[in-house]
Formats: sequence, structure tokens, C-alpha cells
Amino acid sequence: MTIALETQNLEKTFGGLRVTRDLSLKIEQGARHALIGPNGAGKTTVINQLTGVLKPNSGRILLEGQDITDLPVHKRVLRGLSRTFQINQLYPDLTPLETIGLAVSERLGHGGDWWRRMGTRGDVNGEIAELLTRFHLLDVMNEETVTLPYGKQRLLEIAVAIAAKPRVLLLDEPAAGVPESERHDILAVVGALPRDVTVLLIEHDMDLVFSFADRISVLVSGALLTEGPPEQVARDPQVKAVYLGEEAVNV
Amino acid sequence: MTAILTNLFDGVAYGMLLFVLACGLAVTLGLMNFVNLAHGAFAMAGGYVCMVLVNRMGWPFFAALPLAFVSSAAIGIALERTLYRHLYTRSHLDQVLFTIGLTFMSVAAVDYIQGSSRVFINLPAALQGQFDVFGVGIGRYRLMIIVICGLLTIGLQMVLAKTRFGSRLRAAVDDPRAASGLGINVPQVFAFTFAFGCGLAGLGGALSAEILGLDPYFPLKFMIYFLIVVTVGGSSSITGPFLASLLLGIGDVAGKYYVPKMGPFVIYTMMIVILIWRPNGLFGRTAAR
Amino acid sequence: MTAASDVGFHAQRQARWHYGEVAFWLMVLACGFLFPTRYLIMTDILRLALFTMSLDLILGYAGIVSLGHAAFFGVGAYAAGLLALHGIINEPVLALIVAGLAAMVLGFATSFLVIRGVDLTRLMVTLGIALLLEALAERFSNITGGTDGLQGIEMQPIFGEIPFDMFGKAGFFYSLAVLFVLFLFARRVVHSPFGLSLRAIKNNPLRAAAIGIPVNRRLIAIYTLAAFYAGIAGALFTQTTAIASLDVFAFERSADLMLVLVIGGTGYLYGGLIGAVVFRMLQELFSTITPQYWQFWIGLVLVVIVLVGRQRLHRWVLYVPNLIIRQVAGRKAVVAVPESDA
Amino acid sequence: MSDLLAIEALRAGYGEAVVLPKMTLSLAEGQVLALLGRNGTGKTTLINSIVGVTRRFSGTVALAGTDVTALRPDQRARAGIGWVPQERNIFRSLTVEENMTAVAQPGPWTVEKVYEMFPRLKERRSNFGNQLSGGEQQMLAIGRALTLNPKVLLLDEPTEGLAPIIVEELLKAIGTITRAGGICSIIVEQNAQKILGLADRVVILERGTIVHDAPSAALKADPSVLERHLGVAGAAH
Amino acid sequence: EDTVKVGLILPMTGGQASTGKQIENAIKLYMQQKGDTVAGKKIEIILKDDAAIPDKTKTAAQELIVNDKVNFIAGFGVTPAALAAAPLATQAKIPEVVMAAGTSIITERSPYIVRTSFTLAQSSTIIGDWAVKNGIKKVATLTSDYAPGNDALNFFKQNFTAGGGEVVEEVKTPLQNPDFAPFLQRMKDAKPDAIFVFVPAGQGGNFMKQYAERGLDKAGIKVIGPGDVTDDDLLNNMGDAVLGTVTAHLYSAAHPSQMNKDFVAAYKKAFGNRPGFMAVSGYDGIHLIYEALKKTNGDTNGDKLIEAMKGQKWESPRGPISIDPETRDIVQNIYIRKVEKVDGELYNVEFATFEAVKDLGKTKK
Ligand SMILES: Nc1ncnc2c1ncn2[C@@H]1O[C@H](COP(=O)(O)OP(=O)(O)OP(=O)(O)O)[C@@H](O)[C@H]1O
Ligand SMILES: Nc1ncnc2c1ncn2[C@@H]1O[C@H](COP(=O)(O)OP(=O)(O)OP(=O)(O)O)[C@@H](O)[C@H]1O
Ligand SMILES: [Mg+2]
Ligand SMILES: [Mg+2]
Repeated sequence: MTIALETQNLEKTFGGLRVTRDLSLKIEQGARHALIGPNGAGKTTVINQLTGVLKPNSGRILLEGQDITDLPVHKRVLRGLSRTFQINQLYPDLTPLETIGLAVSERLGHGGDWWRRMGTRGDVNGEIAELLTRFHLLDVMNEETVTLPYGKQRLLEIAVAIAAKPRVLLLDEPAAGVPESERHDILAVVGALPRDVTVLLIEHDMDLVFSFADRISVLVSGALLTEGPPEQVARDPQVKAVYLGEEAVNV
Repeated sequence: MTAILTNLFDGVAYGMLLFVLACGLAVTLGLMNFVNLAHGAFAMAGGYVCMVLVNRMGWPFFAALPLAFVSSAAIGIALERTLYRHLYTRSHLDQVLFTIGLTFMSVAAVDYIQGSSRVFINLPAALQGQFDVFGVGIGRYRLMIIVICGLLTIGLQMVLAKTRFGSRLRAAVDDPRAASGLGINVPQVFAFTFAFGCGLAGLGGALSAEILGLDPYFPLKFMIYFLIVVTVGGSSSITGPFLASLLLGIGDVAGKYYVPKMGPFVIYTMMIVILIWRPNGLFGRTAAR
Repeated sequence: MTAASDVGFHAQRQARWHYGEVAFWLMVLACGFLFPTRYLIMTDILRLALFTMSLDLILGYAGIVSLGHAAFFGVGAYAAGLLALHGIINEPVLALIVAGLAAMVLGFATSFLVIRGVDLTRLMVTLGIALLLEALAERFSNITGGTDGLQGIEMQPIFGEIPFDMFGKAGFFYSLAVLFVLFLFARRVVHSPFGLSLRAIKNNPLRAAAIGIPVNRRLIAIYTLAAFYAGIAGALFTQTTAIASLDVFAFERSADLMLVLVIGGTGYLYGGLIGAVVFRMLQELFSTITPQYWQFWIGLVLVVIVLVGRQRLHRWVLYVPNLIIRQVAGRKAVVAVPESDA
Repeated sequence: MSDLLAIEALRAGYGEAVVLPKMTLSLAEGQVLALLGRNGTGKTTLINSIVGVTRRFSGTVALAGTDVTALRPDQRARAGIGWVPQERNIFRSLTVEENMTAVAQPGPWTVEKVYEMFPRLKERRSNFGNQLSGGEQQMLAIGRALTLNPKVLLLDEPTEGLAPIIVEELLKAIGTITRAGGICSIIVEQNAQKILGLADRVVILERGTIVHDAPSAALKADPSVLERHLGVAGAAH
Repeated sequence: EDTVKVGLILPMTGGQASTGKQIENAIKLYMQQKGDTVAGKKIEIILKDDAAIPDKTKTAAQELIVNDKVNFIAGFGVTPAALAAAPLATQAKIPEVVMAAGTSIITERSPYIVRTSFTLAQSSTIIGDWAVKNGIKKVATLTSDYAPGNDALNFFKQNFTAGGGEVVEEVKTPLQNPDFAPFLQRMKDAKPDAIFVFVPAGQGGNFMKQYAERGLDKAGIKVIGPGDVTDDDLLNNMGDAVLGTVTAHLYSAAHPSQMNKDFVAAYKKAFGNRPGFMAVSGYDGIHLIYEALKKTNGDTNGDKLIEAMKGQKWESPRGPISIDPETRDIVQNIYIRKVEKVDGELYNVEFATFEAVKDLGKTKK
């Protein structure tokens, strides 16, 4: 199996606080990998380093074998690394149509095109339409994002990430704020991605994690506590002690 | 050596003057996140009140100073209650438009009432001239400014850092809705802070009249300086603007003394360089607001 | 696929010309024939409109605030003045472009300083740059004429054919043509993916980068373009008034510009035009009534505008035209003013 | 009157929109009420209306027998309402500690006690609000509401984003606090299963109206109600 | 057509506003005193504000000429403004009466320009001559760094050094300068006999205050310069430190003629403060317009009016003045004055007179 995403001895400190400690993770291509851990363990920080929002103090990040540690955010996206945010990061004044249109245009390399108007490229339009349909956003495509209900915004957040046609997708608590009944829909969309797309998921909803992931890494205080298939992690007494608690988890 | 010390003293005094003028703005802009470009108008109001009291009505200078504070604060609170409070939630551009409008109005109004000639406040003899300390000329008036500003800074810093008022204020600014839902009387906190900022401006106006002169264009002429101090200092504390004022004051005076040709360049260059080096100001808090 | 064509249709929605827009430009053109005695003030408005459009490109679309836009205006103005004064390029249109390019170079060079930092920082850095340039222009008075400005500029005829006349007729139509051409270009740009990506950056730079937009590069590009526009506005200024003096760099010029744009509304290109008309007319009106205290009334108007709310004002102003158009053309609301402020 | 919180015919919403047409609900001392409902049914609006940050059209809210309808939100808060907003609304330019001290009121809950409950916060006491992880923000929001020493504790999705072990402890703690006396709690929750164990009473909203109001024991016994109103099986997956 | 229109363009707002106000006041006063008809024509003043910004001046002038069909344009607070209007005066063939701006070149820019104010060369050269003759050997200069400041400096230096004086320190201050402390300190350290000062109207007060604060007066360093620094407008407000300041200028409110006493009294009565040299320039400017119309008998042909203005001679509140027929510039007495207390108020008291001084800036070229 090839490794899609890898960190080597990653270190990150805020002031005196070591938030990522000598972290070496390997995520296989096509994996459905979950990253769990107590609050403040540094999960979001890891994602931020993977995507280039934060610079690690030391260590390397490899995407499909290539070193991307020093690449700026947007270049990583163009190389196939895309993410969602724990708290929605959308364009309040733009419509879903524009939001997704932009993501698609950028990926196809038309983003810097300053002469041809939006909406005049058939291939782009087709793809936008397909995404809007898939994420049930077609009926609200002309409404400003601020005015959308939270659930729709959350869907849009994921749709934007997927519009970048990622080969590695990072999901930071994608189900946060989404009601029980719709959570699985969201992961269903993600699950329906082609098998060769690698997904790294951060989530506190254990039902979701265990129904989705085929491999789990547990992060505690910035360091890797353990890693393995779900059943093994669920039984791990250390994981229970620091994270899962006593309540049994159905796997 | 004495030349250096004299310049240092002048620089400190000039910096303090900038600070006393700008610290009200540091409060409204930095802490309340309200772009009050009419700040200079409140300063001017304080200055003119002091001038009228001292020159026309024969009040002693030190009695008129507190009144400069009080009258500007009173104007501030009146405007806050009637107009400003509607604008806290509006965009910064709206705030700019509104406060520039107020500034224009104040300029024309003062021109109408007081005429466009520059005026000065008659000082008591005790504040005039210099005295000598080991060959270093110490201006009495400048010394007084340094003392007043020093006290002011310490007082302000105490209030903001050590009392709950400071954190309540910042909470109210960060998220007025949540703050009010959690027991903070947001309008009151804002009104009080705003009035206080205006009062400081008034005091600054009265103190600066001697050195800068007072005329109806005061608010427009010195707007840039206030903004420079607040931006360079960083807008989340009082110490930032304080140190920025000192730095700019000393830099400006030294620059003008040693390389007079570079006079106008010093302060702008310093500002640009500092802001490029630290985009949030010298003491700005990490993330952008 | 119908959904795709639907998407295409809606994506182009904003880029399509509205009747209201066509009417607007016809009206502007008509003014040139209706008020032959007012060419000067109308030219002044057009120049200001162009200048404001330049600010709108960076503020309204990319969210970069600037209090030093006069820097580019000034460079354009002096460039055009020097070209004409020393007879380097006599043909105004060519000189205009060269002056614009000069401003553009400065824009590119300073863009690196501006893209960093928060709003307030940007305001002050841009302001600082303009003030520094003003001080420089004052210092190098052997080139710029110092406080007296460039003296003795004489403009040659446009294309060697149309001379600038004292009543400002040629100047007006020349300015209008330049404004219109640049407007068309800007309109095209803002409706392109590039233009949309600017709005995305303004809305949320974090997300913008996370979908692969090279944020800095886009900001530099638009800032440079805006500098070009501002330079052209400055050059037009010099060409139509035969004056270039230090106050082209002045803080007041940048500040007025901001007022004009905010009055007109940001982010739809017409804000500059509308704001320029409103602002200048008010100034003209009040300063005729009271040359001494007109600032008071301008100030009052600004205060009232803010208190009433620009959106509401726009709605009131557009109520009648929309009503008429609806009656005549049987369409729904035709002219709308989108509000999107930094 | 023994009800600590009494809402009477409350009609509230935002701007012109009415979200809660006519809400009547009361809560006795020591009670934990679970508020359930699908997205957008008005749970948050109800909480916010008790806090006083929505638009009230008519109706009253009473706290410990006193009518607080006419009071501003900050006065209500000081009269004894503790609020954990859904979006957490941490004051970003205040440190963790300042977030609490800025609003604290005298009473048994002090900053120190909150630190005991969430040791994590103590470690981060001088971090600014915007330098916290999602879960830490949630803890702080809860801690902040506690330092208000409220009579009525309103928790809008408090378990969101918290690690399972913390959720377990938190819910236990809320139960203990509430039953220890003098106060009552309302918890909004997406995952019904999580709090059935804790709550005394469950209220389900639909389009701003109460469609189900019963002791939680009854729901545990009859999961079909949940299925009907929330579209999920009461049983765990 | 029975009205003659005068387009008056002045800075009524902005930093130069007090110049504009003084001139406008003086014109009002004149027209009150002399009536608003001359040679059977009614005089109508149309006032426009240009805030001392040349492009506004130009637009205002153009509008006045094209729309209001004015017969004169007048006013002009600063040199660039006067220059901006010059080509229009030439094209439209109407007189441009400059009432404030003081650079030499102005009148050379159009054959239709006349000036009733002054040139900086007039007073600066005179004070230079006076200084060397009165025992001042070493001078430090402090001038505002803009064209008028540089003019003042150069003309002063020229005459002062020619007479054997030495300039020991030369500082140019920025135009917008809040604090003079560092510059004054430099002056003090240079230990000259006197400081030659030119700062724009309005800043004189700041300068004098800080001069006194720093004890330069006590150190025996005198202030000399053209009269702008002790402008009557502000003088009384500056405190006793200004006592003894010697300046050369065209006008003092204390000029001991009956005409001036009446003028000052009337001005004070009407506007509540003392007239300064800007007021008297405006007063003379409108007088010149009246006289020209009288001479042409109401004919408003620009060429005739200009002809009529050339060589006019009259007694002004400042003393006898005339318009040089060749340069159309003003010829006037320059007085050396010292600040003294008269009846408890500070005045520039004249003690020496240089008669009929032409614009030396031009005559020397
Ligand atoms: N800018 C910052 N400065 C200082 N400390 C920070 C900063 N950002 C995050 N931290 C700290 O780093 C730690 C890791 O935060 P991170 O957001 O990565 O946690 P997380 O694992 O995502 O937690 P959660 O599950 O609660 O979202 C936290 O303790 C947080 O307080
Ligand atoms: N600020 C607002 N202005 C206008 N309408 C609003 C506002 N906030 C919420 N609404 C509307 O009020 C209704 C109820 O929303 P509310 O947030 O109370 O639902 P909720 O039950 O808390 O949902 P969720 O489970 O998503 O938190 C929704 O239809 C929503 O669109
Ligand atoms: Mg996180
Ligand atoms: Mg909710």
C-alpha cells in the first residue's frame, strides 16, 4: 500500500506549550482514518499544519511522497490536499453557486482568468451543477451564504472541500452542529467518495467514528498514544481512561 | 551630552503630548473598536473651553484643566446617548463617514463661534520658561505634561488591567450580545468608556494648546498623529500607545535636531517600518480581530 | 444537462447588462449636451468617479482599505505633467497611459507592504506612503516645482486633432471616454473568476486559501491594477486642468475619496460614480450658499446619511426609477444597489 | 409559587419572524429538563428568549416568582440566569480567567471550583479566548455560566465537541449541581440518548411548539416517541 | 448691464482660512464705507472658497468667468492659486487682482495680473540690510520649507551676507510642523546674535511661545524677520516674550496715520479684532478696482482696466502706495518695527521707514 500522507517528527509549540510532540503519522492511500483524542490534544493543530495554516517548528510533511512542508496553503490544495474547518469558514456574501464555482475554477486553473466571465465555461458549469445537486444545494444556490440554515452551511462547507477534487481530504468535526438524524447523511456523502481518496477524520461522536473509520489514531497531549483498527482502540484501557470513558462503545 | 539629554527630555515631553492626545482614541478605537475620527473635535472642545475660561473669564489654569476634561466628557456622553450608540454595530466605513461628518461640523462651528485665528491659553508664570538641571534645560510646561501623562498612564493601566471594568469592556466589545446575556450592562459600559475617552481628549486638547496652538482645524490637522500613535502602539492596551508615543516623540525630536532636512520623513518612515515589522502594532495582540 | 445550463445562466446573472445601467450611461452622456456651461464641474466629477472606482476595486472587491490612494493619483498627475511640460510625450492619450503605468509600477512596488496586516495597519501604511511621497515631491522641488507645483503645462491636442478648450468641452468628453473604457474593463474584470476570487478573499481569506486561491498574488494584482486606474485619474486631472501641485498627494484627497465611495456604496462599481456626483453637487451647493461654513452642512449630510442608513437611502432614491421602469418595461426591481462593505 | 422558572404564553422571534408562537413552560427547583427537537425548531430561540436576547412580542418570563419580562438581558443575568450559548461566544480578547472573572457573581461557584471541574482550563488560564481548542471553548462557556452562580442554568448543546469522557463527567456534574438545590437546568441536546439518563423531564419542540412533554423515564420506556419526533431510533446504533 | 462683478476667490476653509476671512472682511468694510456703486455701476462680489488648493482655484475662476461673467477675479491666498488662475485671466482678458500671495514671479505670469499685497523680497531684503547696519553679525535662520519660506531666506541671505553678516545655522522646518522644540534647540546651540524667522501666518504664535519657553530671549538672541511672524492678527496673544522682536513689514496696526487709526477702529468695530496685513491688502485691492472703474468711467474692458490700474497712487492705511506701471506690482514703504506694549496691548511699533520699495525680486533680475 502507498502512503498518501505522512508526518515525520512534527513539532509545534505555542509559546512554551508543546502542542504537537514528535508526531509521526502515516496514512495509507484510500484509508478512512480517524484522529481522536481529548480536548486540546492538538488535533486541529495537526490539521492546520498539514494544510499550511500553521508552520511546524520542525519536522516534515509528505504528501504522496513529496515534501510539502514549506508550500503555501493554496499550493497544497492544488496538489490534492483539501479540508473542512471545525467552525464553518465560508463566504458570507457569496452564494453557494459562486462559492463552489470558485473552487472548481481554481482547481481547473481558471481562477486567475480575469477576462472570461463566470459561467461561460461548460465544463465548470457542469461540475458545479453536479456538486450542488449532490449536496442538496441546488434550490438555494442563489442565496447568500449568511442567510442559509446551519445545516445547509455545513453541507456547503463539505461541498467546497470536495469541489477541490482532493486525493486527501481532512475533515475536522464535520458533524458538529448537525443533528443526529443528518449526521450519517454527511458521512454517507464522504463515504461515497472514490475508494482511492484518502480521508482523515476528526470527530468526538464515537458512533460516527466507529461506523466510519477503518483505522484510528489517538492523540494525547500532542503525541501519538496508540494507533490501530477500531476494535483494538476501543478496547484499549489507556484510551478508555483518557478519552472514551467507561460507557461501552458499540463497534 | 547635555544636548542629548535636552533632546531626550523634549522628545519625551513631545511623546507624552502625543500620548495624552491619542490615549482617548486608544480607548475608543483600541478598546471599543469604534473608529472615532471625531476624536480631535473633542480635544478641540476641551482646548477651547479651557481657553475661554482662562483667557476670557480669568480662571486659573489648573482649575480650568479639569473642566476641559469634564466638558468634553459631557459633550461625549450627550452625543453617545443620542447618536454614537446607534453606530457601534455598524461597519467601520459607516463609522468613518459619521465621525468625519461630525468633525466637519465641529470645525465649521468653532470657526463660526471663535473665528479662524489661532489662539493660545495664557499660562501662569510658574509654568513658563525653563530651569536648568546640570546644564540640561527643562521646560516647566513640558515637565508638567510629563508628570500628568505619567500619572494618567499609571491610572489607566491600573483601571484596565487590575479592575474588572477593563475586562468587562473588552467582553462587551468582543461580543455585545453574549456579554449582555451574561450580565454586563453593555450600553452603560460603552457610554462610560466613551465619555472617558472624550474627557481624555479634552484634557489633551487643553494641554496641547500651548505647544500646538488651537484653531478650528485642529481636529483635521492632528488626526493623522492620533492614528499613528494608536496604530503603531497596537490597539489592545494602553501601554502600547504609550510606548509608541514615546518612541515617536523621541524619534521625531532627535531626527529634527540632528538631521533637520529629514524632518517630515522621520515619523512616517518610523511608522511604516514598524507596521511592516509588526502589522498589529508594537503591542498588538496576536490574531487579527 | 439542464442543471448545468441553469448554473451557467445564474452565474452570469450579475455580469449581464441591466437596462438601468444603459440608462445611466446615456444619462451621463446626455449631461454633456444638456449643461454646456458646467463642463468643468462635470469633468471634475468624472475624474473623481474614476479615482473612486479605483478605490472600489481594492476596497469594495478585495477589502483592502486605503487612506493613501492619492499616492497613485499624484504620481499619475506629476507624470502626465512632466511628460507634457518637457515635451517628452505630447500626445495626451499616450501620455495618459504612460502616466498610468508609472503609478502602476509604484502600486506594484508598494503592494507588498500593504497586503500584510489588518485594516488599521493598511490604512496607516498607505497613508504613510502617500505622505512620504508628498514630502519627497516637496523636497525635489527642482523636478516638481515644490509648493508652487508644475508651472506652464500646456496640453497638445488629443490625437493631434482635438485641442483642449477653455470651457472644458474637450476635456469633458475626453474624460468621459476614458472613464467609460476603464469602466468596461473593470466591469469585465470583476465578473471574471478573478474578480469573484477577490470577493472570496475579502469575505474569508482563510477559506480562500483553502480552496487553492493564491491570496497574496491576487491582492497584489488588484492593487496594482487599482494603482493604474488611480494614476490615470491623476493624469486626467493634470491634462484637463494643466495643474500639478503638491496637494495631489494630500491626505484630504484620499479622505474625500473614501467619503465619496462610502456615500456611493462599495462593491458594485457604480458607487464611485454616484458618490462623486452626490458629493460634488453637495459641495458645490453648500459652498455657493456659504463659502465659509459649507463644511458644516456637508458634515451634517454625512451624519444624516449614516444615521438614516445608506441602504434605506438607496432604496428611497431608487424607488421612483424602479417604479417607472417597472411600469414601462414590466420587469421586477431593475436597479438594485448591492451593499457589501468591509 | 414553587416554580423557579415560569414562561407564560411567550411569543418571540427575530425581527418580524415569530419562531415561538406561544410558549408556556415552567420548571421547578432541582429539575433537569432536556430540550430536544430537530434543527431549526426553536430550541435555541427558546433559550435565548429566556436570556432576553430575542425579540419578544408578548408573554412573560418569571424567575423565582418575580416577573423579569421587563428586564434587560444583563439584569436578568444578574437576577440568576446562567447561559451557555450554542456558539459558545467566548470573549476572544480576554484570557480564560478573565472570561470568567468579567461576569462572575458571588456565590459557591468560583473560578477555582471551575478549574477543579475542568483542569484543562486551569492549564490554559492565560490563553486568550481565540487561542483555545473547540472543546476548551465549550468548557469555558460552561464554566463561565457557572461563575454567574445562576438559579437557572441554560445549556445550549453543551456536549458538542467534547470528548466522551468529559461529556460523561459534565452531565454527572450538572445533575449533582442541579439537585444540590436552589437551581434548575435546561439542556438542549441533539443526541437524546446521551441525556435521557440525566434528565428528569423531556420536552420536544416542533416548529416552536411543544409537541411532547413527559418524564424521561416514560421516553426510555417508549422509544417510538423519539422515533416519531426526532426521526431517530431511541436505541443506540 | 449696470453691475460690475468681482469674482473673489479666497481660502475660506482649511489652514489658510484666516487669510481669506481678513480679506473678505476688509472688502466688506470698504464697500460699507464707500458704497457699492462706482461710476454708475453697482459692484457685486461673488465669493468662492478654494481652500488654497490650486485646482479648485482654477475651477472656481473658470466658472466665474464662463458662467458668472465676472469682470475681475481677485483674492488668491497662496502663490499656486494665483498662478493657476493666471492663464485664464490672459485668455479671458480680465484683470486678476492678487490680494495675498507674495511670490515675485506672479505678476510676470500674465499681463492682466496686478498685486496689492507685497512680495517677500520686499521685506526680507530690507531686514537683511537693517540687520547688518544694526550690529547683528551672526544670524541663524529658521524658515518654513516651501517656496515663500525659501524666497524669504534667499533674499535675506543675499543682502545680509553682502553687507558682511554671517549665517551660522540654517534650518528649514516642515510646513506642517507642530513642535519647534528641536529646531529652536539647534538655534540656541548655535549662539547667534539673532534668528531670522519666516513661518506661515498662524504658526508665528507657536514659534514665539516656544522661543520664549526655551529662554532664547534671555540668552540675548533676538528675533528678526519679515513681519509674518508677528502678524497683528495674533500678536496680542503671544505673551511678553515677543517684546523687542524686530521685523520689516508693510503694515502695522499701529501705523501712526489718521487714516490707519480710522481703519483699525472701523475694522475692530465691525469684526471684533485687529486687522492684519492681509486685511489691508484686501482693502487696497478693492480700492484699486474702484479707482480703475472710476478712471475708465465704468468701462469694463479688461485692457482698459489694467491700463487704468497701472501707475495708480494712493494713500492706504499702511502709508503711501502705488502700482508700478511696468510690473503691475505694488510699490510701498517697508517699515522696521519693534514689538512694544502700547496701552497694555502688544503692537509692532514702526521706527524706521524704507520708502517706495519695489519688488526687489524682479528688479534685480
Ligand atoms: N494560538 C494559540 N496560542 C496558544 N495556544 C494555542 C493556540 N491555539 C491552540 N492552542 C492550544 O493548543 C492546544 C491544542 O489545540 P487544538 O485546537 O489543536 O486541540 P484539538 O485537539 O483540536 O481539541 P478539540 O477537540 O477541543 O477541538 C489547546 O490546548 C489550545 O489551547
Ligand atoms: N437571528 C435570526 N434571525 C432570524 N431568524 C432566525 C435567527 N436565528 C434563528 N432563526 C430562525 O429561527 C428558527 C429557529 O432557530 P433555532 O436556532 O432556535 O433552532 P434550533 O432548534 O436551536 O436549531 P439547531 O438544532 O440547529 O440549533 C429557524 O427557522 C431559524 O432559521
Ligand atoms: Mg479541534
Ligand atoms: Mg440551536
